[in-house]
Amino acid sequence: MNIIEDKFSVWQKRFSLSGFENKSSELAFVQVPADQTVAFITTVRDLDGYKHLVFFTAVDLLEDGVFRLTYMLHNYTTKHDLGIQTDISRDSASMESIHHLWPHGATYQRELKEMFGIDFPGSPGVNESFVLEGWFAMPPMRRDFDTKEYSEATFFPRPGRKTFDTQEYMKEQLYPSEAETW
Amino acid sequence: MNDILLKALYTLISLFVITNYGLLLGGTMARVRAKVQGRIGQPVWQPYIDIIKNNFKRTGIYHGVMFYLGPVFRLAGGLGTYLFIPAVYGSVVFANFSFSGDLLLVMYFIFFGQLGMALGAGQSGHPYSPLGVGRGLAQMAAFEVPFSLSIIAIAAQYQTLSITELVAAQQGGIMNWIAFTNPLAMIAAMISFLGMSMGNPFSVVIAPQEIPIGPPTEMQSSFLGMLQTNRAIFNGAKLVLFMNLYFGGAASIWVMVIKTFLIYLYTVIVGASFPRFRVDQSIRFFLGIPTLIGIAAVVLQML
Amino acid sequence: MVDAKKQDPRSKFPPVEGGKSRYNLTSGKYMKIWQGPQHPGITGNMSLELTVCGDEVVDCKTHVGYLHRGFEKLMERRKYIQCFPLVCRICVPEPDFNEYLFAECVEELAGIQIPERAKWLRALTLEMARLTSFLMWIGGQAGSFGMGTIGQWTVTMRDYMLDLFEELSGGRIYHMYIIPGGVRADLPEGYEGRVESTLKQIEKVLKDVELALMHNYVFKKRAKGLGIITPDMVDEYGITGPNARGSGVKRDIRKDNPYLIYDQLDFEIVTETGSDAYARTWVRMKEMYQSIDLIRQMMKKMPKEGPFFQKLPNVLHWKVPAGQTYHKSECTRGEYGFYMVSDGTELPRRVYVRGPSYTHAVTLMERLAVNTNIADTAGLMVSLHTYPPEIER
Amino acid sequence: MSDSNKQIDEIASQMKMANDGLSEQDKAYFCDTRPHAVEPYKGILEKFANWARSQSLWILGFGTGCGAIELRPLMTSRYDMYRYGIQPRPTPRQACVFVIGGYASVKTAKRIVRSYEQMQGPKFVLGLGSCTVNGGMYWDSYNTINRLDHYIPVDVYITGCMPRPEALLAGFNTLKGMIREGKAEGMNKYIENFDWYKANQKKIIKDWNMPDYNW
Repeated sequence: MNIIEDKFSVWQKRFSLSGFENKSSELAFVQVPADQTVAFITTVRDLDGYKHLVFFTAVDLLEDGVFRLTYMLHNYTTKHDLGIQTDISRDSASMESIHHLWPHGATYQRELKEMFGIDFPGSPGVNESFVLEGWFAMPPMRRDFDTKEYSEATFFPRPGRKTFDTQEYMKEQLYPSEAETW
Repeated sequence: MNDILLKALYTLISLFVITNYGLLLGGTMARVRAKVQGRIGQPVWQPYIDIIKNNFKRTGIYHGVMFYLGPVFRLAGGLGTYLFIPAVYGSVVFANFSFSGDLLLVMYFIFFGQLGMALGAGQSGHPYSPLGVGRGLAQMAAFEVPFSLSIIAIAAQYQTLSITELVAAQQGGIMNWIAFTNPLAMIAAMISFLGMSMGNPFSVVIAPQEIPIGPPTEMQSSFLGMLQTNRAIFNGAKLVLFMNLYFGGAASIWVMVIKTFLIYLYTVIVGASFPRFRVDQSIRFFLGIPTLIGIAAVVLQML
Repeated sequence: MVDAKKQDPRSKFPPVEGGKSRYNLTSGKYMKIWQGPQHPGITGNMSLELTVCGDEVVDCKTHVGYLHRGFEKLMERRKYIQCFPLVCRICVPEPDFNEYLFAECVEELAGIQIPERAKWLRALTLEMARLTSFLMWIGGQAGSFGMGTIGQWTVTMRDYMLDLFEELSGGRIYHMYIIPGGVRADLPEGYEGRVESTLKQIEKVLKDVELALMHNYVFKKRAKGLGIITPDMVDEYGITGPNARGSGVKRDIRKDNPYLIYDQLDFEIVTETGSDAYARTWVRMKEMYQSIDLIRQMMKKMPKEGPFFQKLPNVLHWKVPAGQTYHKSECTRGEYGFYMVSDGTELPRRVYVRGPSYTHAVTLMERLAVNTNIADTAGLMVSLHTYPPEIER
Repeated sequence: MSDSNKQIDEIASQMKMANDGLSEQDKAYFCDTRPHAVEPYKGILEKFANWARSQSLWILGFGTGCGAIELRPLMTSRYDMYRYGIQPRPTPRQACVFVIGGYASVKTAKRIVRSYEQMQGPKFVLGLGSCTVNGGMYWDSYNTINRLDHYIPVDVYITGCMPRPEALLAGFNTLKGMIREGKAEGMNKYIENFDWYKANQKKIIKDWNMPDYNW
């Protein structure tokens, strides 16, 4: 656990890291400004042995108006996962590409472009559709996209679906005695 | 005039028997294969139902004249192969149209069906069809080599190209069979028979996991029904041919049934226990050891 | 059109840009062929867009998305306990890994400690799921080279394993057994004996498979030298699991970052050095034996008594504290991971599923398929053990 | 409901239907005549044909969803569907039963429609799993269809998630009975309501770049 904190102080000298969260001996998260992210990733990949890109995804923080990107890297020598996080603005979201570091980064970027509308200029095939085909609505993983509304408008819901308030229904039907405690 | 009519009647009987025999054999072998795999398997009469169903399909697509003619050529190839082989030795009904040079004609007809199919499959326009046809023709050219060498060896041995005479020469005991008088020729031919029957490991033409399912991809409805009928006849004809050439022919129809069943069983067992070669590996295989065995058989005859 | 000769055919990046091949298709030399989604040689529902020159594949592009259900979006509008029956649907051959990782993430965020016996029961189902998935896979690998017999044997054995799952959890395919807080049920009476007899049967069949497949001349001819993954490609492409171990790279999360009770078990990481499809098949064969051994060890070492479920607060308005976490485990295909973000409400903020096939089926397959024979693409695809739903989720 | 009905009418009225989604070059490759309903034979002949059809069901080998995983045990020695004359075929031209293995995403639905139209009649559809009935688990998903019978005619639904192989066999038996009684006329239903089906399909498949007539 100390090793990673030592490393963090070393990184702190070169990059303006804004946050550090040490979850366990196997996992830590670092907050990096957007313009330094790719430089930071290259550094930890080449100098600190975080050679394996585990995944790359985004979280839509609608309230703050940002996308939080998470690059999860793994170090096979210390067996440590490092999540590198950066916030980018939600409108006209764009980010530097990492396809030159890992070829499968291009796939992740293709997916993010399609699902969140985050652009990665220069990434190969980023504008091609990945899983959706003929999608003309808002990128579906954005927080303000309502999947239920879209589904009801587009597909044909079979009439007869009833919705119960789960708690009330359980209380009445299933476990009258246990509904409060369970 | 009566002779011709009688001959026509005999031919029809012979065809009827071989078609039904081929279908039942196919159904039985599907069950044998299922037993190897630990299943019960389909009913023996399933091929009949399949053919009936395919012929009762309500719609059918055609892609042009050659597409119509492809299955017809294939059926012609099957019929041609069978009709020049004497199915049962000494029988008037099952003598078919055997004559003194029929072996060469039969070898030609084995090729003919596939060529006809190539035209039909080519016009269907599906990319997998020409791939399958290309594979089929390439492999056929390869397995014809050991088979032809084997035929040359036995033709040199018995100084004849007539199947009837070859069968006649093998009568009178198991040791007179070509399988024992010329074992090298038999081995070369039986290996190429595996390729001819298109079972594993030489099932490169209809390779469902690679090119589903090769030439007949676009064939449906009655076209497919015709191909299935042909497969029964063609299978029966090939089995009868190999029985005649190497295993002493058959003096009665029951002997024929037993012998052809065993020959077919051999291909099925091999098929159930091997994966499939790639087409280039298959060609290299046939041009390797089987061809050498065939050459050895020919050379032994020349010494 | 770029001249094909000048460009390295084994480019790292998607070969077909904007739906256009970099080869001149009108020249008549090349042909574009789609394998899938309706194609018996393709695993699951996905497709390969191949450009072939004769029998040789010169370009390959993977198309996924035929199974996209939007799990991650659906989970954003379901309560934690409602997500639990949903997550197992992500991966059909071994759904338990989804359940386990989801439960593990929720437990960490909510700060729940699960009883010791629950850990053993979880590890037991995970190992059984691994065996089940491998049994299905070996049938697919043999089937992709045209040998249906192996699949007939092993899929039946898989069915016997599913019977055990059914007895344990009530579900054949989707077990919904590992619930946040523990597991749903204890082992039934006499379960151990039934597991043992099934394992014996499986061992017998595996011996047959080894004889009929691994020592088969034709299979060796087909699989040797197919789809070579060099050790330096492992990091570059993010390869995990048996695909990496087939290249001699010793990586196994069960050993490297032991989860549940794997540190109390006695096993070695299986590696092979052949780097090709044949070596990967051996790795998986040996891992099947290893799984059988591990199940036996667990049955022996497991505490016989004890609670298997930690009572949760009322799950209907259960608020999980804000936070984020990532958990991973070694499934049959490689590193399977769940990344979960909670914002302190009743609904998860974001659940991201990291499937190993994501890189294996797309980037790696696009690279390995180049210069292979068109007959081998199905076998190559299966030898990477890809499973589409975890790519698109 | 009325809104979406209006939308369908709108799409239907706008449809020209002569493969207008295709480029001029591609149009030459595809048929542009409407399908015609085929009258069944009369009397004993149709009965015989129906018996043969019911005894030889060829499944299209297209695993459209996770339900396909239960087709494997069905094909292998535990359940062995070959006993009942059911076997898989790799090409839609030769198959006559289409087993929709559960949920169909929009991208797959496009392929389902195409494969279904390429099959030769009479053809039958088995909807597998709750998700083909009403969307099942994924009823609110933006990418999976809710009711399969709005896009292709379905003969038998098998509910469950996932349905067991025994349930599948029971479904096949029901289908056999329906065929023998001459009730499985899904193909003619599709042809008679062709415009309605096409409008429904075009409502979800927004980039319609395939021919309208796939036969």
